[in-house]
Amino acid sequence: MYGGGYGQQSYFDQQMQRMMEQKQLKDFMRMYSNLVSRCFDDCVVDFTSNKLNDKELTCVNRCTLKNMKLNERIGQRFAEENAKLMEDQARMGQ
Amino acid sequence: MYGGGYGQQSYFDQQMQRMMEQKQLKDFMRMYSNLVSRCFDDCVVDFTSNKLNDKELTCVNRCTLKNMKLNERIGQRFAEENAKLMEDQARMGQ
Amino acid sequence: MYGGGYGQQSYFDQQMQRMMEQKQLKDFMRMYSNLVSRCFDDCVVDFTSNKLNDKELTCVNRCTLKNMKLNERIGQRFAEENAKLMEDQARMGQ
Amino acid sequence: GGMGGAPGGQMDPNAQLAAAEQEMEMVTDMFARLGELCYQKCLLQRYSDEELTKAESVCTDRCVAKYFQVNREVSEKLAKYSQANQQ
Amino acid sequence: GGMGGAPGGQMDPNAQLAAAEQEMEMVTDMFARLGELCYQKCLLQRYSDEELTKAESVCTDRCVAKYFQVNREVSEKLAKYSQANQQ
Amino acid sequence: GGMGGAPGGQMDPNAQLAAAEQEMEMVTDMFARLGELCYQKCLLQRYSDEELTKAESVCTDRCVAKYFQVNREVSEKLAKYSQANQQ
Repeated sequence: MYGGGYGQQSYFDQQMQRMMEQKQLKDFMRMYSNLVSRCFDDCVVDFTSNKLNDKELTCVNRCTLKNMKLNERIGQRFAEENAKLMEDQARMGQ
Repeated sequence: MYGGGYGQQSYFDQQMQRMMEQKQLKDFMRMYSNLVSRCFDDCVVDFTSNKLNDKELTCVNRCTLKNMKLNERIGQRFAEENAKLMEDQARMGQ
Repeated sequence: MYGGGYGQQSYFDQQMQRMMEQKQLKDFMRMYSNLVSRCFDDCVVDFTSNKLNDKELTCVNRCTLKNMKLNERIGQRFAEENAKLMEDQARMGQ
Repeated sequence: GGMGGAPGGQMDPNAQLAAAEQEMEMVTDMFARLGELCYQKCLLQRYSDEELTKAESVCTDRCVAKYFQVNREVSEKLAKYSQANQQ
Repeated sequence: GGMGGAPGGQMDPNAQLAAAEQEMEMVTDMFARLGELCYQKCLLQRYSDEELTKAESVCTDRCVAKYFQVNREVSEKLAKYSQANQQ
Repeated sequence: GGMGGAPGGQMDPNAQLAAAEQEMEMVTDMFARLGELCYQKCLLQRYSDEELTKAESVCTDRCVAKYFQVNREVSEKLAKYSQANQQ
């Protein structure tokens, strides 16, 4: 592009990048909210007090870590399967 | 078009149409994702293998068709009831 | 403000206000849809007729009121806890 | 009109567009919830067949009709409740 | 501030608007989830009455308080976990 | 490409952007649903430990693989069904 130079982003690329960033933030927030709800639901069972007891605290901590590991494992498998799917679609010329 | 005339869409109509199209695509995707989740949840119960077995395959196929028919039936009734509702509201001058 | 005039809103404030109004409407609609789904799910159990029977009607009415009171109570506690949280964050200089 | 019921009137086009979008959103959200509820209430999630049985079809029709009735009841009750709490 | 906690600073107005929207979205999403959870944990879904019982009210208060505690625990644990995994 | 499969071609940039957004939305929605389903199918929600057990890990891998197979089956069945109903 005349006089345009290296590293300059087109309007389209800028918008695309902005969208990706907002999407990532939104996805992170969804993951985070899911985690809080899940660990609350799985671990908090005692409503005779308004403070988490030791058993609940331990459960919440384990729940957080275990579900993060679950999410990561699913993420890896998902990426692999999605890559395979795109390959198949490319091979079929679609 | 010369003289303004027939068949020209206003900016408002264009935007409206664009919105409707995006909405339809979004609704279809939601329906589709629901269908996949529902049939996975109802039919896949065996995790001793990473391939769907014959029983699961049959179940998924029936689940897809049966739920499509369910969606269509609900869609028809929904349209009828919604039309009745709008009539009632119009009659009451709202 | 010189030349600017009192009570004039900046573009930013206008957009902010518009966003808040749309958000409130959306939140109300979500609350409303939740309420309908919840009371339908909790109260409607008889599908031998296409009209709500007296028991179901009574249930739906109580369900509506009771869940509105529940929502309000949660809203109050939520606001209190959120205020405490923001105080704590401010105190820690975050 | 319809389930949403956003008010009409003299609005600028952008607000009109936003209101129309809001209303459509409301209707499709209700539709999605209805789909989930009637699936749970009426479908035997066994799939011995790909057809809706007669019983499932009838149940579905009643499910939709009753959902609209619940919608109306909740809406009226909510209006009264809001009025009472504003006075 | 608040539950969301989007960072402030020198941003252009559009980004600021988007961040504010994001944060509000986060708070209302949390609120909706909390509503669902405390309904499930504290309400006897029988409706013999239109009033919250004393027990249900107390349970609701504790439910909200404990939800905020879980939120803090998860947030701290997650921060540590992310830090550990970046090194 | 990928799970969404929005068609490409000569589109104006805004429509292209909207399509890309739609497709990403589809993929992340599928991912979120998958997360919920495999959590329900594979995790013993007891948390006696913070590690995934061997059994849970294997179950998760199979859960994802089978979800993609269900996705393909539903997609093919739906295409046939739509075609049949249009004729």
